[in-house]
Amino acid sequence: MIRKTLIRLATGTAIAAALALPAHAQKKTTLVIGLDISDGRNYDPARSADLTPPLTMGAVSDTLLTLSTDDLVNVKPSLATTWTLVNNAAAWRFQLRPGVKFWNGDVMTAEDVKFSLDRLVNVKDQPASYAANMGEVTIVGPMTVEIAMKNPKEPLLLDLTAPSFAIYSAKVAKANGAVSTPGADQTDKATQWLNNNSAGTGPYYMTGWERNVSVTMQKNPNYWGTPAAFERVVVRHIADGAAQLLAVRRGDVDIAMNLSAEQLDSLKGNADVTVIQGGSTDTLYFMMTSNPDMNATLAKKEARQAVAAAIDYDGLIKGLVGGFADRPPSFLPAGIAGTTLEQTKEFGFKEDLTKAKALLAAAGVPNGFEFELIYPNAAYFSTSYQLMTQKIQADLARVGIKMTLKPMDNVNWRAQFNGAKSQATIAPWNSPSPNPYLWTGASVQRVAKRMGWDPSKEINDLVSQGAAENDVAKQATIYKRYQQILIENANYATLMQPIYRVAAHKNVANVKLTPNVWKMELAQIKPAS
Amino acid sequence: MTDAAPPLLQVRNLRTEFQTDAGPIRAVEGVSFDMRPGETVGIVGESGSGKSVTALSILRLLADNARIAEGSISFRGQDLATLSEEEIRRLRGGEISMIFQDPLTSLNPVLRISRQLVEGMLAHGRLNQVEALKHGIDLLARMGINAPERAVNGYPHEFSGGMRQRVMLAMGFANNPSLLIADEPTTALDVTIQAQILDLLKALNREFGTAVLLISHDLGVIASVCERVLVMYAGEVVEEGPTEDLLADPRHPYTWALLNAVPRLDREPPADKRLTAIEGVPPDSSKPMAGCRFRVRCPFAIERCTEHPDLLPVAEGRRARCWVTQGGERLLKPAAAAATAAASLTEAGRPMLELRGVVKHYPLRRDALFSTKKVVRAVDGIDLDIRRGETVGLVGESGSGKSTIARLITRIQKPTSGSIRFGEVDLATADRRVLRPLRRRIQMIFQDPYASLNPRMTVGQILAEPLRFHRLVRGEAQARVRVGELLDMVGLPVGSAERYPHEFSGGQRQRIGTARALAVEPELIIADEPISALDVNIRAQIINLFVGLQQRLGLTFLFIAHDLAVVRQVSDHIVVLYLGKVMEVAAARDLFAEPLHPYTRSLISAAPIPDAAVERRREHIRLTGEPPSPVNPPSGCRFRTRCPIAQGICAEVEPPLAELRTGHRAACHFPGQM
Amino acid sequence: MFRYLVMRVAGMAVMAVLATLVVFLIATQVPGDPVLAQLGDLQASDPQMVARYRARWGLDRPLWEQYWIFISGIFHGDFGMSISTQRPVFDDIRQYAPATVELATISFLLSILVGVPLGVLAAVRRDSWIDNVARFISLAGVSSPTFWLAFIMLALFYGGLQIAPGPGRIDLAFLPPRPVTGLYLIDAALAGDWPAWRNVAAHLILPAIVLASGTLGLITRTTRASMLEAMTQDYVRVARAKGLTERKVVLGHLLPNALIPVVTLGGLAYAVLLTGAVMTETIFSWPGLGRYTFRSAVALDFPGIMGITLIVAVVYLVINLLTDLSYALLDPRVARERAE
Amino acid sequence: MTAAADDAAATAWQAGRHGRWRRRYGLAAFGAAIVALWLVVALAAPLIAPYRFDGADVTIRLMPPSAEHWLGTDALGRDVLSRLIWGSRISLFAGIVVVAIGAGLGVVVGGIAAYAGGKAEELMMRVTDLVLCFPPIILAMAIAAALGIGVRNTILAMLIVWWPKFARLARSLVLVQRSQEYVEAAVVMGYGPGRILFRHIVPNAIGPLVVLVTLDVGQAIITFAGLSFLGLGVIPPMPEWGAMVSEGRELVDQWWVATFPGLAILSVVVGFNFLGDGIRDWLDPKSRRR
Repeated sequence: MIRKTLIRLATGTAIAAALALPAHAQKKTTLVIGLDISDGRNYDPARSADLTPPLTMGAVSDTLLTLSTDDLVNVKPSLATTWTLVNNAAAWRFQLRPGVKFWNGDVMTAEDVKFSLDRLVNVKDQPASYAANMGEVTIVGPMTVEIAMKNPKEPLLLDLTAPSFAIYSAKVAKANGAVSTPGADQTDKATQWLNNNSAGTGPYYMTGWERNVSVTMQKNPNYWGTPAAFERVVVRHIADGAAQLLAVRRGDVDIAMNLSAEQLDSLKGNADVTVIQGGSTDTLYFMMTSNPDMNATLAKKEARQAVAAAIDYDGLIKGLVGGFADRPPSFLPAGIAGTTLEQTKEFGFKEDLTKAKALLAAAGVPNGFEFELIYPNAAYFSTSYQLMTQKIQADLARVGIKMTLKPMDNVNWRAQFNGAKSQATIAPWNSPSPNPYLWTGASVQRVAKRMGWDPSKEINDLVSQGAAENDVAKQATIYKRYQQILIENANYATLMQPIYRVAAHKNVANVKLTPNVWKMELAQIKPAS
Repeated sequence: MTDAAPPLLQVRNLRTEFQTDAGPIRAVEGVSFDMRPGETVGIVGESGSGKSVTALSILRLLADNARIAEGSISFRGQDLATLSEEEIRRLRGGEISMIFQDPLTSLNPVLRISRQLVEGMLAHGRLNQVEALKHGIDLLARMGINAPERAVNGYPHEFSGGMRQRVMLAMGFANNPSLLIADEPTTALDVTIQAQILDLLKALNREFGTAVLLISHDLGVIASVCERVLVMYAGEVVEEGPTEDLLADPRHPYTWALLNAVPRLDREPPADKRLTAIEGVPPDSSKPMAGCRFRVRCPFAIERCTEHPDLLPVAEGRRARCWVTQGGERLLKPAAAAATAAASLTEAGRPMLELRGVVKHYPLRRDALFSTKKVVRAVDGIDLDIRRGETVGLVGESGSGKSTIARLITRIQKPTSGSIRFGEVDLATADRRVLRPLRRRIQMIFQDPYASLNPRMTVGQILAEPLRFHRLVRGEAQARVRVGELLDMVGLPVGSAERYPHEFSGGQRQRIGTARALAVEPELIIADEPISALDVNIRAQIINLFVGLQQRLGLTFLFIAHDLAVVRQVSDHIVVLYLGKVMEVAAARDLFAEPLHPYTRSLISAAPIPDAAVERRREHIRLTGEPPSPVNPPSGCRFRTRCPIAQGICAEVEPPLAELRTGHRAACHFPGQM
Repeated sequence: MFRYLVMRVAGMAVMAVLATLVVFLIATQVPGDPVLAQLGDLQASDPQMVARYRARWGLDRPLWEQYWIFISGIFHGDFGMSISTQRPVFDDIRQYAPATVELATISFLLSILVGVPLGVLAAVRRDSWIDNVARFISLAGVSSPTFWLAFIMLALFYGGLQIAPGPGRIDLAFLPPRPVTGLYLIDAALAGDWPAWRNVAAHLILPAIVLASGTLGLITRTTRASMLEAMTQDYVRVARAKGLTERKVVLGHLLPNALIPVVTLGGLAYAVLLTGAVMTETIFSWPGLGRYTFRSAVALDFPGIMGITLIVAVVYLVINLLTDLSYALLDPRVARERAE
Repeated sequence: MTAAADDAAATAWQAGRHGRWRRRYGLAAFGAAIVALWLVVALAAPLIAPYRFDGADVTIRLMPPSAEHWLGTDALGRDVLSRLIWGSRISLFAGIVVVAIGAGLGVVVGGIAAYAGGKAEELMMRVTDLVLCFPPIILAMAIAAALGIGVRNTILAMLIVWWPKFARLARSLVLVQRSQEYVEAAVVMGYGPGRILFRHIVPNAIGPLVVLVTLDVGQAIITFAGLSFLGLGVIPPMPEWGAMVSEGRELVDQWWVATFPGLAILSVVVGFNFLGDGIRDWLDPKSRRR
């Protein structure tokens, strides 16, 4: 609701501005965003699992439910106006928003919802994993659908906010080769079309994607909400941060998305460019093994705790990312399921070299020990794994812990990390939706396995209880205990939860970032008055 | 010879210098001479004498680091030395043209003949493109090139050396020059081709009245063409006069030495096979010396020679730079050969080395999988005997296979077929193990004194290595003693052992190469053109060295050369090769007394003799055309395509090498009929 | 001559296939798993998902079979699907190649059009200021690391002085011209869009200079050296003795000979430019083959790597062949050898 | 007469001019000085580096050049000068090792192939053809990526790419020498192939090789730096010039981070180029003219 209000407000101002300056010949009609889109392999909601396509997919289509920028716990209506638990709390029934049209003018019906969601499941590509709890989709009426849950104890609504659950026109999709029935993984041929077009209900529609060049969007004339403020949106692929910086300075791009902390700092005092920030649910973990076969010392809890106590967390955040990151207590990001930054101060890891030395002594290695850390040779946030690990290496050296670095390509790193073949690593985490189970479940299951950790029954039970609990306050208590156990075991030390910053040229206004996967509320941006 | 005619060219006191790291070198110093229109003048001298630099100075074609430091070059009254670049350019190839030594490199390999022929005419703006091409074709025809219309469209590599020199001549005559400067125009050519070109040059001189300045190291060449000759030594003209007089009666000891160092085809060599050689090498031109520059090598030197002599008249029309002959004295003929000459050492009985049916074919690289394999028939069935103690001379033009034979006997290469019996072993098929002990007994002296010594080893190492390798010495001390002996044997100071080959002159290096061959005490020495890269005097020195060594050590020689006179000087038997086949074999005396094969006769006739009177008198047989390619030799007799007396049968039946006189064989259907 | 060509082409085909085999063997012996890298964290832990992905690229088959599929695909014009981009390798190459071809060609022209005259002038006016300039350029060209030069150029002319356009092939303000050849310069000209053409040309300047730096240096150096070599040849003296002007001597006699080694080098240089633009492309955000190759290599994307290998090997071999042929054109001696 | 022809012109022509000679040698000496300086810097790195090359002090990160940090500090607050000094070790080591081993291997393979001829030569030529039909940087990149990051692996990858050109050069040099008369003289003496190859041919062929090797060290340093730049060269925190440029390439405003390592590469490569040219002149008086 807030979002829509904002949109209205924003549009209103824009119109006012336009009216106030009728002679302004060069009214800005194109929004240009500088972004490294090299990761994007397709723009098919049923197939895309990459980082940058959600920005576009979120702008060209809507989901049944959505989330606002500041509340990651309570879902908001979008294409669905109301939703109720039915069928013994084993399914959700959604009432669709009336009068919503796809950009080509067709009216959206329950038919389209079923088609889109069925296709997501049956194409069986990566996003299907996000729909693990989504059961059968049933058309109850022309504007009513029911979605069953495979495991009613686990949440579903938050998942539905992810762009993978976008609703698009069944008719158009089918005409371009889309198949939603079982076997779609073999027969569906719509991706090619969806990469360059869209059939959704969003404020814009897609007109083209040229890999590693640009994504282009056009204003949707039939948008059900406040019409978009630009005629055209171009997402320009600019891989290089330095190039983005220069481009935004010159106004060649309106928004530069991939700037490093240093680059953003260099914009201080630049009247043409403002820096906009916004939180995220992304996190970065330092992980250590419990498997004595990998590293006998590290397998001792005290040794891991000593490592965690020797890291200069503040230095890392202040020094390498310009202070633009928070640090949640453990696996769950702040803002999810009642997790707060205060909890970090209360029971999270703290830099304490005396304690680290004591812990080392307790682990039987008072003079320190040695372990190896693998990391992918890549950039992270506004810095790189390479810099962060070197910083941590220097931190640990203060208490005699010798951490050797082993950089590798992403491919090798994945294989080693997933294959539980690392003593320690540094790994990023992001989720398609703010469903807490996506974190908690992983932390005691697959990620724990990679770190050779065998979680206790207590923590396993806490994870299950948390998932089933619908009371926000109770859930928060459960998760607090869960995090304390994680911290005690010290397999994971959360290093940061980035606060993203982008640079926006004064040409545009109302640029807002969101912790959701689509990263930026594209629909709200408008030309500067 | 009227003095009234104004000189065409008048060079006065010319000094040309080179800037080098070691300081300036005076390559030409104080050269003065005149040329009348239509006159033929020769400049003769050894390497470094300044003869080419003199020629280049006239047209100011010197290298960047050279300059005319002094003097004047007056051509039709203009001083060429002071003309502007543009003015001298207009003279070049116009009034004065020049041809050079190596026709292989003098034509631009990537441009058509037509273009190279025509551009000179166009540059002087007398003709347009069409006229120039027509004139060019006419000139080519005049120069004796067949099908000139087709030839102009060819590229230089499609022509043989002789043909290219004809093209060069056509280019030289393109603008009707009044002076042609020919810098060693025949040095790179075979003797039969040389004769053709010299004849052409003479004819052109007569026909066009073009004055010719001919630069050569070969007195014979000069004698056959020039009316007047200048002899240069160490940058100076030492003698000047009418060719005939000068050759008959040299008035400078250097001219005298040059003349006597050259073996002559018209004279029986002395029994001891020695030539009159003067010792030493020309002075280093970077260090000017006081007095007569020839003094240190001069057999006639007197006290006054420490004073620098001027070029002064010594007789009618003759000048010499010598104190000795200043009063009109003549220089004595060298002493007759000592009567002590040993008789031939040749042993009767079975030859030491017997080649039978030796064949060497080199496959050419195939350029496609299915194309027929082509071979170069370098040696195509040769029989050859060498008896202990004798010297066998192997003579032939380039492509005759003479060097290949050397490499087959020494087994640097393996024959394709045939046998090479040495002692009891067939070298043709012997493997390395069998060959190794034999290596010591057969040694080789190479053509190129610059390439045949390992530049990274001292002379001592070069000589000691074979000694140690073949276990001929024990220990370092013994090796050193033996190296000293070897150096002494070839006439080099013992101190040479510590020095590297590049510190020696060409002749000295050839001595080192000889010492290396001698180190292993061989029985047979194959000398492959050992003197062709050397100056006349040095040649004589080396020949004398060989002769002396042979007599002292009882060596057997296979002496390979293209110069008949040299071969005759040293050889007991002579084998004449043509295109991989033996044409004639005989004792040296018999061969020259009665050459039976037309090719032998032609060769003898083609070699110029440094005596203008003899040259004029003697009969000249001129072979036409060029030797065919050894890839595609003619059927029947290989010589038939150039043979003046060839008949139908010659194309069909290959004549056998038949013994026509005792010990005298020739492969000809019509022996002695020419 | 024809036979020679057939033999050369057949030999080239064998070499190209062998090259892919070599790369295939290298790539398959590496411990990493290309599929895991393509899957998200959640999916990578799902054995079914992993198996589906592996099956999709035939990675579950024996090595020889994988290679056979690749090879037999090539004969049908199918280079396979890239693992990392998830689309046909051929499409990838077709998309990235024009950018590289355009950049490499401009760099090549720059190297030749500047390098050859500069080398000639330097040789003719030895030890003059132009000779010193030529030497400085060739030295700087071969001694500066491309990646650094690119950084400096961009920082100086784009960031600092702001006289050059930034990374990429065209300014954001322009729409890329309608793709006909994929070469923006040609496409823009065909479309008659001259403002875009000028912009594209401006964008080419910095990367072309950076990319050309090495080859420009080499070509200048080689031209100079081979001119000096040719100057020592007898035919030059002969040409002067004919009374030709210095200009005719240089252009008519020296240059045709001096260009022969330059042609060999030029061919090689073009091949290097076409394939060696990784660094330049990286820094100038140039959507070309170099970066595609690098990404394929680090992602162990076999189909991508092998497709690229094949293309690159073929380009190399074809350029070699063309070089040899133009060599024959320039040097009649070679032509005859071949023809015989 | 033919070889010694052209009178004094030949020798004088070859000798070139005085001033050029001195200047050329001046450049060679300059090159040698640069190389020697860097070698000293590399060897004495622990003594002359003002700070550690590793560690991290984020409070002083990205400081511009100052009295304390002459070349400024990098993103982890490390002294750029100290890292530059330490980095010279890796760069020089990699460059020299790659060229030395590559050349050694190439000479042995190429020399033997050329001398043996026949099948062995054919095989070698085909193998080198195969390697040479890849662009070197791409092949090295692929192999380095396959082998994994690290100095040793990267050097290994470069070696695979590097040796064929030396093998070819060695082959052609040996072929040239093999037809020389002094080699024929050695054959006539009955020396074995080993003695002829290594005692006679190799010492004479080594000159051009030394020149190429010297010039090539520069190229090897650039290539290694390039691979490092792409993230394949060294394991942090070990400094390497290419990697240092890479770390600084995003930092347009902190120009010192990328500029100085690049200048270091430039200077050392220029040094090797001058030195190589100088050696060429020294070995081959003819080329003094060039």
